[in-house]
Amino acid sequence: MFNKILVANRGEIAIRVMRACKELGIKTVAVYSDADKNALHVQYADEAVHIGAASPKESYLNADALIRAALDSKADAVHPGYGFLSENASFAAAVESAKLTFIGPSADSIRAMGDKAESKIRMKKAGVPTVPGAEGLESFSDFEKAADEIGYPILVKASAGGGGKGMRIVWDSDDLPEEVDAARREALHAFGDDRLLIEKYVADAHHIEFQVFGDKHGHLVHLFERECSVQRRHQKIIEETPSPSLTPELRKQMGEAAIKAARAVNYYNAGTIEFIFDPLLSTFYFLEMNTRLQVEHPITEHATGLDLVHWQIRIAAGEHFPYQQDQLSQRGHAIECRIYAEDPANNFLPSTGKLLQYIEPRGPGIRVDSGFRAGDEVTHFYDPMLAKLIVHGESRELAIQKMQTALRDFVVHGVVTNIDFMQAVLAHPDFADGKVSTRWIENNFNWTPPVEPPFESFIAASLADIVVPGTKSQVPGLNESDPYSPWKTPSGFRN
Amino acid sequence: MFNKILVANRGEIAIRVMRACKELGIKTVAVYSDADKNALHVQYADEAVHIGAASPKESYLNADALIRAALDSKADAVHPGYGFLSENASFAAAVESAKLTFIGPSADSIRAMGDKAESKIRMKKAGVPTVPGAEGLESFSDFEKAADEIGYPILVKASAGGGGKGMRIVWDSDDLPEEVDAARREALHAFGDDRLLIEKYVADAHHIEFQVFGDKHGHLVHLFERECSVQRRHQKIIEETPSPSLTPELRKQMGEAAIKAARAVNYYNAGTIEFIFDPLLSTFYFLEMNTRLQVEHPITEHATGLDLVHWQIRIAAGEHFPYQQDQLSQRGHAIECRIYAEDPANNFLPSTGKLLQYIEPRGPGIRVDSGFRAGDEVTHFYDPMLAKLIVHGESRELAIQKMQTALRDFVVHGVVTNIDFMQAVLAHPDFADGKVSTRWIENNFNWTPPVEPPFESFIAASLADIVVPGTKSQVPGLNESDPYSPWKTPSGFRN
Amino acid sequence: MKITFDNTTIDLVPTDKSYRVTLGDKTAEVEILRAKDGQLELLIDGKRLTAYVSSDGAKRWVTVNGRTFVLTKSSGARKSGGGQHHAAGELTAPMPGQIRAVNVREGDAVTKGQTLMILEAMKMEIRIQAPMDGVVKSLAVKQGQTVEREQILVVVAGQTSKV
Amino acid sequence: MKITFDNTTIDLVPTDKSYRVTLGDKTAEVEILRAKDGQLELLIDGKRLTAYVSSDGAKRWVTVNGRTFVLTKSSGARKSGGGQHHAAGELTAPMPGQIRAVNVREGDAVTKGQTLMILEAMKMEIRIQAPMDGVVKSLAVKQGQTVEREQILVVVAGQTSKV
Repeated sequence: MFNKILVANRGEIAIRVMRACKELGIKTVAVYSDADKNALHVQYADEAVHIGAASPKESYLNADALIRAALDSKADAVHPGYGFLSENASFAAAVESAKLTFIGPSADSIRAMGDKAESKIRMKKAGVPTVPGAEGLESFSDFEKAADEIGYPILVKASAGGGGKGMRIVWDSDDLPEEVDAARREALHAFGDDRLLIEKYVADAHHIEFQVFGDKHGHLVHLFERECSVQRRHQKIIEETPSPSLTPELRKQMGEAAIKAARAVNYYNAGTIEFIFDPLLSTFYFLEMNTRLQVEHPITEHATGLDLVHWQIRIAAGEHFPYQQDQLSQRGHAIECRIYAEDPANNFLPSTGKLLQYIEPRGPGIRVDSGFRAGDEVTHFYDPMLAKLIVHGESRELAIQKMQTALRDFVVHGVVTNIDFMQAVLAHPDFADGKVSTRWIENNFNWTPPVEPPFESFIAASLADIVVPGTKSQVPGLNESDPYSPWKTPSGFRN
Repeated sequence: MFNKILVANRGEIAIRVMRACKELGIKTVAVYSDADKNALHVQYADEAVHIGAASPKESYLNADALIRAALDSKADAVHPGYGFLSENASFAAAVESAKLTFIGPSADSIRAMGDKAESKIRMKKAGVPTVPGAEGLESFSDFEKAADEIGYPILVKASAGGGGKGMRIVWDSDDLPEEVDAARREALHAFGDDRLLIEKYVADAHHIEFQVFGDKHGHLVHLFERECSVQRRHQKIIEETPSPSLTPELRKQMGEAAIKAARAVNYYNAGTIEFIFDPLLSTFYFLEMNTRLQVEHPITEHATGLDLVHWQIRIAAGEHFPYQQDQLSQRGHAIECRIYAEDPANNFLPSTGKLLQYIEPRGPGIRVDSGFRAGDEVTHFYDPMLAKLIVHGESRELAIQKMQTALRDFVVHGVVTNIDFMQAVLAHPDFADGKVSTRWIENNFNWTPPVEPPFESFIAASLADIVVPGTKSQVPGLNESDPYSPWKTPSGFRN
Repeated sequence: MKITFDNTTIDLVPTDKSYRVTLGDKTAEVEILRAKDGQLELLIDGKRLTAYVSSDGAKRWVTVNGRTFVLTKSSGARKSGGGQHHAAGELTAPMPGQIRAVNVREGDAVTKGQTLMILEAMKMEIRIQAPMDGVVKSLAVKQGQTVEREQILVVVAGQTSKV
Repeated sequence: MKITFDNTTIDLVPTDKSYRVTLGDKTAEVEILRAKDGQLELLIDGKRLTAYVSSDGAKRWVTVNGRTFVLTKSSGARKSGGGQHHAAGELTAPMPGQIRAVNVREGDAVTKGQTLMILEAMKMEIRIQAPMDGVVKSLAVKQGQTVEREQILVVVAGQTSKV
């Protein structure tokens, strides 16, 4: 087993990985940029190494700095988390070249699946169903021709991409030039690679993905599905398992297809096979493979009772994964809501600022993975996800009720969040019926925040302005508009 | 289903029950004594009713005040929690007489099991194995004679009792008078009933209990065992499930005996059959039944995936419990540590004071049920349990590691706690081997706190005294012994 | 005393042990049970409410019954903050970021919805679009420039003012 | 500057951007990375440490590496608190509670370990036992009386002083 692991990431996932390390008795090294000097993930580590400026390119995407930090701190393995360099084959290879263990799949597996075009060709060969589309397009006329053949609407995607970045739906040939240009720019900026591919856009599709897990000795299983159809701007915001769309028969077929896909690239460690699922025809297509731990891995942990990060580490250290497929099962129902600092009333634009209050819900069956605490600054440098709120209940209905209760107890001041929006989605009959497709928010869900704040909010705001905190209310001298500023009291050491 | 439930309790269990109510869409009413005006359970409720003075007799044990509060607030059911009036048959009967639903078993079941002497006779009749002993003793010479017959050591127990109160081990006939008197006084004070019984004291016994659950339609199952052998002063401090002592065959036999015991008193709702288990002979004896929700119910929730409080409420409302015995199973390993405000170095005497800091551990697989927050006062009026720390892992080994990590992250200042003591127990080879019996702490575990605090603690204490909080360190003028008191800054509204 | 938030004026009258709070035709008796660390425990006409309040200049973040609102205090000594009070046609940065592309020049005629520039922030591209048909009156930024939240980017004059 | 806790004196010497902290023959270079809400982030000889410190009169509650210690500051303007500095034979209440029973009278000869009185607190009975063979010099409380923590209950004079 490893003695010390460097976590090449930040925020909630860095903390998640470090917790697993501590439980396994492994020392941890955090890395941080200028912006993260006081971040929670830095505090949580045994050691911390400064790796560069706030901009990701100069820090969390700087492979050389990360590997140097690992070597200097005498770490023997690197966990990449998700995002940043987690799906970068060159980074994985460079880590291994430096005689460090990369906690993830082989560089070859990453490379094979990282290129969306190449991976599609491989999957077709391996007999995994794929979406009709075209790869290897160069000139604009190539795009035009291929799109006409497939038929609009089409999807333009970054070959190197993931997470919705560099992805555009094109409804009409008139929009193709601008969208291809935009996708290229985003792709280049996000992945340093501007190659694109196009695909048939499946309307009303569900996004259902399968977690796979393999060890270095050729044993490979799936850990069932996650339904991730609630999306805005092509990014998941609510995930759940089991999927309300799947029958046991479909689950079996898709699980087998997932294993086939992973086996085709000699996969080991944690990975996710994403499928597009057409609920009308009950057909599914391979979409892409994420060759890393997924943001939404906690719901699989609750459903299966396994700790995926523990197993990532143990497998990277050469252990055998001990469970056979028929020993694995799903229990209860788990849901995750991604709490973002963003404004749903304003096209989900990210919101930045200082967290004036930040109170997470607590209770049985509630888990919060987060990298923030009150007083922290939410900056524009990084992903605006504040926290993942995960609940687990006996049934889907109870899990939804638990999530609704937990969201009510989540207090965030200082940045606008999607909490109220999440409540509206969870309360919608389409969600209750499991009928939400990936474009449902865009097409079917008309949410507006309340026009008039309730009386209670005005009562609380006005009383807070005149009350001395920590005491019973005292009536201040009249006619003073702002007699004291309780808000400006410095928050000192506790007494 | 109920519209509104009054929770006739305080602290963590009141909050636990109210959370379940909120998830089921039921309004909640808290009750509070003078000492609990600002307690967390009061804040958590939709409504709160003041019921009397701080002394339990005048508030949480005052049945009339509780029932009046329920009627006044138009609640339609009462959840008693554990402790206080939860096992008081008269209270259950009075609740039902007031046309309210008592969320628990029938008054008859409570009465039958509440008297330790009577219940033992019933169990013998029902064919459940019981410990050799004597009931219905009156004069002191009765006690003397019975004790001599059974043979020392013997256990003196309150007939009406539970939770170790009024319980004494007597090793020698010389000690019998004083111990009988003490047990009588404690029993009278705690339960208003000074009847005692005596039993053979089984050395090196394990305490293994089975959770039972029944609905009002005669369906009764068990939800497996909890091993609760780590005890101090006859009170459980660490519980786990599955028990490291049981084979599948023993688990089956004991589960069947538990159902037999519960069926003998027509039991419904949640209950616990406690057994004394002799690991040398692999024999087990019925000890007593707790006719209420148990403190340690969370570990059963993690192992079975069921929410026991939800089901208590649903069963009280007349629902059928839907699972058959063969549909229920245990998964993973769960451990609970009871975090007490007490001093293990000083005979576990309770510690009172203001919680200067109170930071609970967080993370996957960690659950904390508590009724305190920073700034709260721990008083001598009520039980000194601060929190229940519950972890769930894939295996016993991983659960122990998770608990150790979680305990390290639990910070409590202002009262002495048993956290360091818990760490020492968890790290002991006997605990790892599952060899801890109920008197192990007393007989085999010699714990002393460290004599010399580490250098780091002096560094932190001295620097904290000279640093202005919220800023980078500034060197204060020399020769000032106490230049400012950062500790005395009032903690105001956040800004 | 009177306090105004967002053009809504609340009247607070201290009574025996509580406040009478009035907003238009609504009135409530409010007792403050506890006020600590940005949390208020209130008894509003006998019903308990936990409210969370934070202050950020003139802004008040308020959470009641699981929902969060931002109110802006408009009376008192404090000036109202930067805010949204821009003239029509003044397009400001919705968040801090960097200008990726500028597609127009001063004097260009533009149509409603046309992408005038692209702001990059948090690894996303955000289109700054013309709010109406008109003419680019002034360009306040150029490509590559870093901008702050609410910084003016471009001013579009509507067609009616195009004389 | 020097600060003393529990007879242990710590010497702090400010250096360029940190402190040199000395305790006996141990010395460390300590940089304070952050100090907020009772938490200190320290860099001790290059190693990170999160410490939690609370103040309660002269007492300091300190948590480092998952363990909590109580130190008592003995220099400075503050007087040391009530504390444990009682003469031998003075038995004090270990916690607040009520006297359930008093088993001895003034002048009674008692033996080490003998139960002198019973204090009831938190629903438990706590025996107050003679710390040595001797005589009950004075009884400070009677049955039914409520007592505070550290309140003197009974004084036992040792046999050597029994003249």
